[in-house]
Formats: sequence, structure tokens, C-alpha cells
Amino acid sequence: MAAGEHSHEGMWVFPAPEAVTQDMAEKAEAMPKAIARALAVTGILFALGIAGFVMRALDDGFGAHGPWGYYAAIFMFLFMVTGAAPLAAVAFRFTKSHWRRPLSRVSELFALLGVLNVIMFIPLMIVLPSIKNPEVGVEELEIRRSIWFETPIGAPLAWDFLGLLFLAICSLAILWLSAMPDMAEGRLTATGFRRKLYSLLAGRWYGTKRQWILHKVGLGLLGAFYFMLLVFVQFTVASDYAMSLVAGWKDSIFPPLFTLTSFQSSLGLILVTLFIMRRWGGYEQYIGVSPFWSASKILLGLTLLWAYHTFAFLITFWYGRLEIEQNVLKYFFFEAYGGAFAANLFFSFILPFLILLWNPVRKTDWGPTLAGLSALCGAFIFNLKTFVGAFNAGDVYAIFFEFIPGPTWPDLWDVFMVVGGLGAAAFIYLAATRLFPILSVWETKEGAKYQKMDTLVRGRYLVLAKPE
Amino acid sequence: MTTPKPRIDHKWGMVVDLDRCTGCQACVVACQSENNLPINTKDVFLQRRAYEWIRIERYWEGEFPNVKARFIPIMCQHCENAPCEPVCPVFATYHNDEGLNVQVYNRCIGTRYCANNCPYQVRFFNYWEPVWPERMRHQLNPDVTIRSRGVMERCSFCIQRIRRAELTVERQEQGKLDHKTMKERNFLPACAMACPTNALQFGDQGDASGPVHHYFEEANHRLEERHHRTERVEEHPSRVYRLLEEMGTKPNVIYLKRVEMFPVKKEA
Amino acid sequence: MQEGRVLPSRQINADLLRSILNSPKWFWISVAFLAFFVLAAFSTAGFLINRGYGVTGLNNQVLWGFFITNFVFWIGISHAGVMLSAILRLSKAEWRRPATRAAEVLTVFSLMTAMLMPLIHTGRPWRTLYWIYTLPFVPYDFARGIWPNVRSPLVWDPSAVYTYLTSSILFVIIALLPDFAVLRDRTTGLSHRIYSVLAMGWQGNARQWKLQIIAGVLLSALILPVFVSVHSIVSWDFGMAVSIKSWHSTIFAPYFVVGAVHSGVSAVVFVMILLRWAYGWQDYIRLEHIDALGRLLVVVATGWFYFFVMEILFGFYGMESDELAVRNMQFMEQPWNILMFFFVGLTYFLPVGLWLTRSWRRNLWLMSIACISVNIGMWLERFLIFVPAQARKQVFTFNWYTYAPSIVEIMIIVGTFAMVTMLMLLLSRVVPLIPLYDIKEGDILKTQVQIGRRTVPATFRED
Amino acid sequence: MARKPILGLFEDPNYAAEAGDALQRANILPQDYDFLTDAPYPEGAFGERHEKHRLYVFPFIGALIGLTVGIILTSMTQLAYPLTQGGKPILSLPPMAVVTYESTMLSAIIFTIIGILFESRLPKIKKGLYDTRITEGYIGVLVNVDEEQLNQVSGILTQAGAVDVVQET
Repeated sequence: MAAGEHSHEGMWVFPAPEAVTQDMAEKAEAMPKAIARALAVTGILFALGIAGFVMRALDDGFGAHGPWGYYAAIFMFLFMVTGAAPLAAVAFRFTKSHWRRPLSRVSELFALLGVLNVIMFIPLMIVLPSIKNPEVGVEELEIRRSIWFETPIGAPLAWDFLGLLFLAICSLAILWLSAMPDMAEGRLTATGFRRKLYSLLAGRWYGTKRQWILHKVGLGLLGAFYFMLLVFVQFTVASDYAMSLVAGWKDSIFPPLFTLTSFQSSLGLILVTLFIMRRWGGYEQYIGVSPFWSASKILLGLTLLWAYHTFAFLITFWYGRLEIEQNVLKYFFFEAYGGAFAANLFFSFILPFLILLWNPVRKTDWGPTLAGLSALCGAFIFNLKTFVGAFNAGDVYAIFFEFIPGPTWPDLWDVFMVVGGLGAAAFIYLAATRLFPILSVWETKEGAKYQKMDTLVRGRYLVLAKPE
Repeated sequence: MTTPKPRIDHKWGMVVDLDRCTGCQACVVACQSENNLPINTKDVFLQRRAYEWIRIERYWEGEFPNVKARFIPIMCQHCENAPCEPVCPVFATYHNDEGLNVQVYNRCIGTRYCANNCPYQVRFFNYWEPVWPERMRHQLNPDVTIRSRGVMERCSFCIQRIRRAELTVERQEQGKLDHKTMKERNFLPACAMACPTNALQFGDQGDASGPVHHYFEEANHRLEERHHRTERVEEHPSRVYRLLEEMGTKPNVIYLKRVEMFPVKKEA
Repeated sequence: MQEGRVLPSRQINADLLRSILNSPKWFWISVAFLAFFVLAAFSTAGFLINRGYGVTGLNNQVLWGFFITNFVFWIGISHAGVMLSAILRLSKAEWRRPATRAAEVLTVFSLMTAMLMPLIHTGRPWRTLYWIYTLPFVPYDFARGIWPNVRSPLVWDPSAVYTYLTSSILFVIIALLPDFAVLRDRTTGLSHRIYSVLAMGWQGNARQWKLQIIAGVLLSALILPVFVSVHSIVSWDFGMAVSIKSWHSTIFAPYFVVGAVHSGVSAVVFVMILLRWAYGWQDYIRLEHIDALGRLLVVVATGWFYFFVMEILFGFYGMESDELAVRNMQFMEQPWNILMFFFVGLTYFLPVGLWLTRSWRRNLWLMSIACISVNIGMWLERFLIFVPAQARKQVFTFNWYTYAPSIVEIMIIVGTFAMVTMLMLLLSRVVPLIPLYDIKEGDILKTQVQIGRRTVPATFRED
Repeated sequence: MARKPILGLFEDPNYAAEAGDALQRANILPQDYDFLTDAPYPEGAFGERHEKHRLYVFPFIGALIGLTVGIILTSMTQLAYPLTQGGKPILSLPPMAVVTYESTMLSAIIFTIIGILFESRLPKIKKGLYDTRITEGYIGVLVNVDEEQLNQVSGILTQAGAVDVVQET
């Protein structure tokens, strides 16, 4: 720490604008061995996943929704994490925070996974039991409880699907718009098919004043729209595939809890990606510690909020002695899936909290990353527990969830599908990093203008300028 | 501080036979005079602040001309899982080990939370200081405290009578206190005693020879097996049921369904 | 985004201490006016306690009325303080500077007022006083072995609220030390002696300042979780009640917290506008501050609306007849449906509509209208959550009944509003409601960055 | 030998900083002079020494104490009245968690306050040398030196551009 230097070592980096373009161009062209190997591995996993899916389909068909619990879980996990990831770029662009600059493209690239979500959702549409009870048995409802009371046209499937579709489109639009200036640069520097692709996508971008203004406004509007859409879709999908499959489980905090978990885990995912780029990707001179440090505070807040929402749910159900509530608690939290809940609690709250509690740890790049990783695992267990449980909770048309089944363990095909889903996501993302500049060049350059080190009386401090 | 040990492990319970209830309101009057309830004057009623530790609810069933009146007496259900108990900040109401849901007037600070949390609407708040006309002073029951304003009150299964019975047994039978001797004192809550048709039956759930024993046996048995079942089966029909069973409150009051000799014709 | 010029600190002292060193003539008149209502309220409360609860509009069906509504409302207002000062401190938002202290002080006073409500509300307050309200000053009545029942949400309440109250009072006092020092240097005679005691011999050396700054951040970080817990626990008073349909909802905690922040921040904005107008602090409470708060409020309001929709929607979700009856009452039956209409309109659509345009955010009249309407709306919200549910909760009993407040309750409610205003006014006579040192620090850290022809305002940061 | 305080008042922070440098050159120990301001300058603005503090320990101690007190209190009061209520266990944990949480936070905050006062050495009973102009925006340089150095120091201060140099009378 230099004399009178009052910012943490490596906290802020100001890359030289002219160097960036060149360097990024090279990085985009290069194909390191590590990435090639990773692509191969994830590709194999992807194939496994498809195999598992086919076998499951052959074994059980699409008649009953029970066997598809694990498929639903992995879909929900991917949707939860990748759906919320682009929000990081959007939200921090709203707050005009400078530390977001290296982080925004990393988060936007997850938009490409929206397509995967849409495709993976199709089988789930088939297995979801209809809202109207086909034949009404003893103590059964004619219409099972769901957020679509009298089932408007095509509900719930059509609406969920449309929501996911719009979500994918909207996020792709955000990615395209925010990558446009970079690709316009790429037109000149890149070679081969990239050159064609970039010149195609960049269109008539020449960076005129007007274009920049439209760019800013467009990103803002799309971002706001995406945020609202995401919250809505998460609400519908989550409650359709978890809550309304458990007869009589009425829990108004579940959608917010799901959304909160998605924010927490997606931020974690982004931090992990950033860390990999910074450590092994050779992006050290673009990614300072400041993104980790600033994001860590938000991650801590989200972690605490997660615990808070969970407790609010638990204590309300514990206090109310209604039979259905007791059964839900027993099933999801204490008896059948008790272990899963304990693990979920540990990874989503206890571990990240204990890591992020310490300011020195938060000022490193590995601390927040570890917390993020554990949040990611927590979200994964959360989804397994919730959706596998919900898919196997017995008669969906019953008046209330009366008879508690035991936990459902995965068979081989389930394992295949789960790893396959993860592999697919990783594969697509890695491929995307080869296609698009993974660092948002224009934002980095813009940032270099607005931040500098300056002297006040005797000490040197960071100066942040905030344009109106 | 510890709760007093029970002399014998009572578990009081009441069985209400709706087939016998004629809705004559005798129980209501008996309760009023036994438990020193303030007089429900007209304007007290109009303010909707009437005290009815036990009340008869009347429902009409069917369309004129073939219409039947249904009566259901409702008093404190003395639930095992009483929602009203844990919300009291000062332990003014709790579950004693005789299966009674007791109210400690001296502790009560009148938050009215318990009344809000009672699904059966059987808790009453003293909005005014209770007053009686001068000449009625002497009919007040010396065994029952008069509740001051600002406290909750509700049916106690006439706990004063239970205690008196126990005391007399101890005095006369040299304290050899068991179900038999207790029954010989044949004490009853005022309402049960006043009921002309024996619609209200009161006794010890544990006392095999008592009037309520087998009903509770049956009810608890049904509850048990429902809990240990893993899928739905056709249950054999029975008259025994409890109010708001889905609330999981496990009342100590059991109702017996009315047997329909001439059921009301429902319009198709 | 700091417009406005850098002022010499002599100027700042003169301006911001104006409210203390030479108070305007309207001051004592308005205080007396408010004091009248406060006294009226207190004597009414005395009458109520003397006569018993018959004098209120409550009955066997609706057992919790205006008092509880008002209690929750004031608890809600109290959430502005920490929300603003803590979150904005942590996020290093420059525009927080003039807002923090007014917000914290509002927190303290509204909490004090709020805690009077349940006290008056209970049937035998004198017992409540030593049984429940002794909770923060544990250990309680060891002599007679009288314990409160930890299982009851009504015992969680005081523990949370008193924690919040104690910590925000300490928070304010710590932040006041440097300003007490300024006052100590400006005053003479008795007040000088008092301020010297309060200032604790503050010198303003490097160490003290450093700890002052850290204290701000650290305390914010510590109070924030308390602040969230307080309103959640208040909401659990209702969430734990299984028997009243539409109360036993898991979302109540976050829903109430966000609502509280919504109403609280609006209240703070209104207070700031009043201060600006009353003491002529145009240079300190600038339009851009109001503007920024307005933008924040749009976000908060929308978040609140999300939770509101969830709560309503899952009310219907259960398809239970008696809960549907409550909803039907809220939305279909007079007068509740009219109130409901006003509540949603005033809480969300009107204010957010006003906050969306920049020029309207910067128009103080429209801003005040928006903030007041939010608070009316939030008061109605609590009322509509509590009362219809009780009036329609019965499964069995015949005598359904509604609720109309008696004059006694209304007078006490009015009294609480007068009381908070009066206390704020009185305090503004004693301490500066805008932190002097914070403003000065802001001026020191101001700088700008030259980009081409444009000079962009910037700030020095220590990380 | 007795040490005496001397206070130089500056209008411009840069002069004050120069005074600081000059004092350093006149090898007066850094803990002997201090900068008094009416607003927090970012740390090290005058090239002053870094203040070490142990404030972060306090909240943790407080939290621990509060936690234990909370647990003992809640469990003790529940066990002291073994009354079953609503079929809930005598020692029911979720309510305990709520009250315990509050007590933890409360004592953590109180300890933090104590820590702040202790670490910033407040309350000071005797304020020492001070000048009310400091709260008017002047920057005071407070030096504690041996009596014979007083003139030298006041010379340094005035040279550095002090508006006024105050000594104890």
C-alpha cells in the first residue's frame, strides 16, 4: 500500500482504453486447451443427459408426473439461476455503480440459456396434471387448487410457456443490444466467421450520439421489463410445479422465497464465473477486487433475507396447528426431506453468512466466490427438495395433503438427467464465451473515463464520477 | 412454581347429543346464574357484548313448508391444542392436567388476543364493570369470583363444582378419591344438570363406566387410525364428531350427529 | 449528482442552527396548538381506563380496532429512519446526507408513540405496564416469580420494539456528538453548560472522526436486521392467529416490512419538505434530494405492490369459504370496498403516477400530496387487513357485527399524530435536524472530473 | 519536565498539512500533534498517522453475551412455568429464537456504542486546549511539547501559515 494510498490493493483497475480493444480481439480469437477440454467434457455430460431423458421417457412415459420429479428439479434449478443472472447487469446499471462494469457481460451471456430453458420446459408441460379433475373420487376436488382458479384459456401451460419464451427473447434482446457496440468493434478486428456474424449483428451501429442515447434508454426499458417479467414467470412456474401439486399447501411466501433464492444463487454463479476469468482466464487487468467486494455485501444481504423468509414461513406454519401445515412441515422440512432441508439451510445461509461476516474476507476475490458457490449448492438442494417432493406428494386432487410419503431417491436415469442438465448449461455458456466478447468493452472504456485516483490535501483517493 | 398435582388423573369431557337437544335454552339460564354472569341487558346485546358461556345456535334447514330447526349448543371446547392458549402473553389461560382449559382472571391483562384466536367464539371480554340490581346480590354464587372489567372469561366446565366434589369426597371418604367415589357425588356442570333431555353429558373420559368414556374412545380411535393410514379408505359411518376437526384443535367436547327420522326433502 | 454550491462552514452553522439559536415566532404557537390535542388525547385515555372498554366501539366480534391499526401504522412510520440512514449509509449514497437525522428522530418518536397504543389497548394497562413492558429491562419480576409467556407474539413485540427503540436512540446520540460540540461553541450560559455535557468533550481530532464514521456504518449494519425483525414480529401478531381467516398468511412479515418502509420513507420526505419550508433550508434539502428519494420510493412502492398482490391472490388460492367471505367483504361490500378502492389508489397508483415524472418529483406540492396520500393509504391498509377479517371471522356464532370507532378512539388517534409532530418540533428547537458535519463532509469530498468539455460532478471515496 | 499544549489555527487545509510536515521535520513525534477539524476529512488527508482501533471486537462480545442471556432467560422462564399451552412443548424453540435474536442484537449494539465511546476516548472530562473557531471551519493543529519547545513550535505553525496560535494562559 503506497504512502497515502487509500484504496485496497488491486481493488480498482483502470485498463487503458486503447489496449482493451486489441487484447479482447486476441482473446476472442484464441481457443485455449482448457476451454476445449471443458467443452468436450460438458458435451459428453450433455449427451448423457439426453440419454437419461430418453430412457426415462421409455420407462415411464409421460402419463404420470411422479417419475419426472428430478427432471423438474434440474429444470427449475437452471431456470432459477440462469433466468435471474442477467438481472445483475440490469440492476447495477440502474444504480449506476461503476464496479459492475466487468461483471455485466458475464451476467448477460446467461441469456443464451433462456433458449435451453424453453426447450427443457416442453416435457414438463406434458406431465403436469390437468387442473380439472378427470374423474372425481372420494373426498376429491373437482378443480385442484392453483393460481389459475377457473382455468382461463390454456392455463397454466400456455401461460407458463409464453412467459418463458418472452423471458428468453427479452434477455436475448438485452444481450444483443448491450453487445452491439462491442461487435461493431469486432467487425474490424475479428476474422473469419466471427467477422461476418458481428457485422451482421452489429447492424448499422456507428456509435453516434443519438445511437448511444437510444442504447442507454433501450437497455433501461428492456431491463425494467425483464425484471417484472422474470418475477411474474417465476411466480407462475414455481407455484404451478410445486405448491399446487401438493393438495392444500397454501403458502403465500413461497414465490418470494423462490425469487429470493434465484437472486442469491445467480449472483453466486456470476461471482464464480468472474473468479474463474480473473484467476485462469487472464482477465486480471480488467477485473479488480471491487466487483467481488461490492457484490459480497449484496450477497450477504440476500443471504440474510433468505434466512428471514424461510423463518417467517417456518414459524407461521409451526404456530398454526392446522393439520395440513403440520404435514407440509413434516414432509418438506423435518421428516421426509429433513436432511435435504438441513443441507439447504447450511449451504444457503450458515456457510455464506459465516464467510461473508468478515470484512477482510469480503475484500478478497476468493471469499465472496466461496460464499457464492455455497449459495449455488444451496439453491440446487432447495430445488431438488421442493420439486422432487412436490412431484411425489400423492393425490393432487385431494382436499388436503393428508398422507405423508417417504423421500424419493433418484435412479440412474435421474442422475443422468441431473448431470446432463448441468453439463448442457455449462456447454452452451462456454460456447457462448467463444462467440461473444465476454468482457463488455464499451462499459470498461466508459468506466475508465469516470474513475481515477486523485489527491485531496495529502492523501490519494479514488474519485468516482456519477453522470446525471 | 409448579402446577398442583392432580389427586387422581382426571380428563374431563362432555358429549353433546344433538339428537336430544330441543333448544330450550335451560342450559344457558343455568350457566348465567351459576357462574355469576352479568345480566345481558338490551343495550348490551345491541352493543354485541353479551356474555353467553354456553349458547344455543339455531339453524333452519329446508324450504317452507317442510323446514326443520337445528339446534347446536356451543360452549368452550376445552381444546387439547387450544389456539387461544399460547398467544396469551401472561399465562392467563393454559391447559391444566385435568384436560381443562382454565382461565386465571387475576393474571389476565385483557389483550383480547385469545378471543381473536378462538375459532369457536366462546371467549367474552368484560367491557364494563359488572353490576347487579341490589336485591339480586344474594343470588350470586359464592364459589365463583366476579370478574372485573378488562378481563376475559369463558366456560370453565363449572370447575368450582368439580373442586367442591373433590373436597367433599376427601372430607367424607377419608380422602379415598377414585372414579367411583367421585361419581357418587354425582356433580355436573350447571348446564348438564339443567338439561331436561340429558342432551349434555359430562364425565371423566378415563372412567370406563362413565357416560362419555366410550364416545371419546371411539373418537380418539378414529383420529389415531386416520393418522397412521397412508391412503384413503371408506370409514364406517358414526355419529361421533368434533367441531372444526380440520383445525387440529382436538376439543374435549364431542358432538353426536342428529339421527334423521324424516329427512328434509332437498330440491333437485 | 450534487448540484448546489459548496458553502463555508460558518454559513452552514448559521443556517442549520437557525432553528435552535433564534426560533421563529410561529414556533411556540404551533407547539401550544399541538399540545392541546395531546392533552386532550391523554385525558381521553384516562377516561377510557377509568370507565372501561365499553366506551370504545369494540365488541365481541371486533376486538382489535383503531388502537391496533394505529400501533401498526406508527411502527411502520418508524421504519423510515433506519431504512434511509442505514441503507443509504451502507450504499454510500451522497444524497442521504440531509435526510438521515430527521429520519432517525422520526423513528424514535413514532416508536414511542406506537408503544402507547397497545398499552391503552389492553384491558388492564396498569398490569400490562409491569408485566409486559418490563421485558426489555430484564430480568423482570423475580421477587414474585412472575414471568411473561415467551410463546406469545405479544411478548415478542416489546422485546423487538424496545430493542429497536434503544438502538435508534443510541444511534442518534452518537451521531449527534459533533453537532453538540458545534452548539457548545455557539451557545452561552446554561444551554452552553448542557451542550458541553452532551458533547462529552468532543474535540474533532482524527481519531474521533474516524470512529464516528465507522460507527455510522457499523451501527447501520447492526440496526438493519433489527429493523427488519421489528415489523415482521408485529405482523406475526396477526400471522399467528389461525382462527381469523386471511390473517394466518406466511407472507405477512415481508409484506408488512415493505409496506412500513413505503409509508415511512414517504413520511420522511414530507417531514423534509416541511423543514425546508419552515426553516428555509433550500441550500441543504435540495430538489435533487427529494428527486432521489422519489425514485427510491417508486422502487419500494412497486415491491410493496408485488407483496400486496401475492397476499390477496393466495387469500383466494385456498378456496376456503370463510376466507373467501372475508375477501368478499373487503372487495364487494360497503363500506369496505370503497375504502379498499381508496386504499389501493392512494397507496400505489396516485403516488407512483406522480413520482414517475422528473419534473413532478421536483415539484414540492405534488411530492407532499403523494407522500400524504401514501400514508393515508397505508393507514387504511392496516385497517382493512384487521377489521373486516374480525368482523367476518365467525364460523358459528350468530351475531356478526361490524365496527365503528367511538369518539374516544378517534380523539386518541388524533392525539398521537399531534404528539409526534409536537415532539419533532420541540426537538428541532434543541438539536439540528440536519447533521452539520455530514453536510460539511459532503462539501469536502465534492470534486469533479473533466471529460472533454463536460465537467461531471464526482466524489472522493475511501474504501 | 511539564508538557504543554499549543494550538495553531489554519484556514486552508493545505497549510495545516504543511504544518504537519514541518513538525515532522522538526522531529516531533506523530502522536504528539493532532489535527482538529469540524468535519471528517478522509483518513490520511493531512498525512497524519493511522489510528489503530479494536472496535470490531465489541459487537462480537456483545452478541455472545446477548445470545447466552437470551437463551438462559427464555428457556428459564418457560421451564419456570411448566404450563402446557395449545399442545406446544414446554420448551418451544421457535419463540425462543425470536426473543433470543432480539436480545443478541440489543446487547451487540449496546456494546458497539460502548466500544465507540471507549475507542474515541470519550467522554473527555477536561477538554484541554481548544478553540471555538474550529467548529467554524478552521483547522486546528494541536501539539503537545515540552515547555522550552513551545516557541519553536509556534514559530513553525505561524510559518506554515497559521491564522492564530493559541496557548494555555
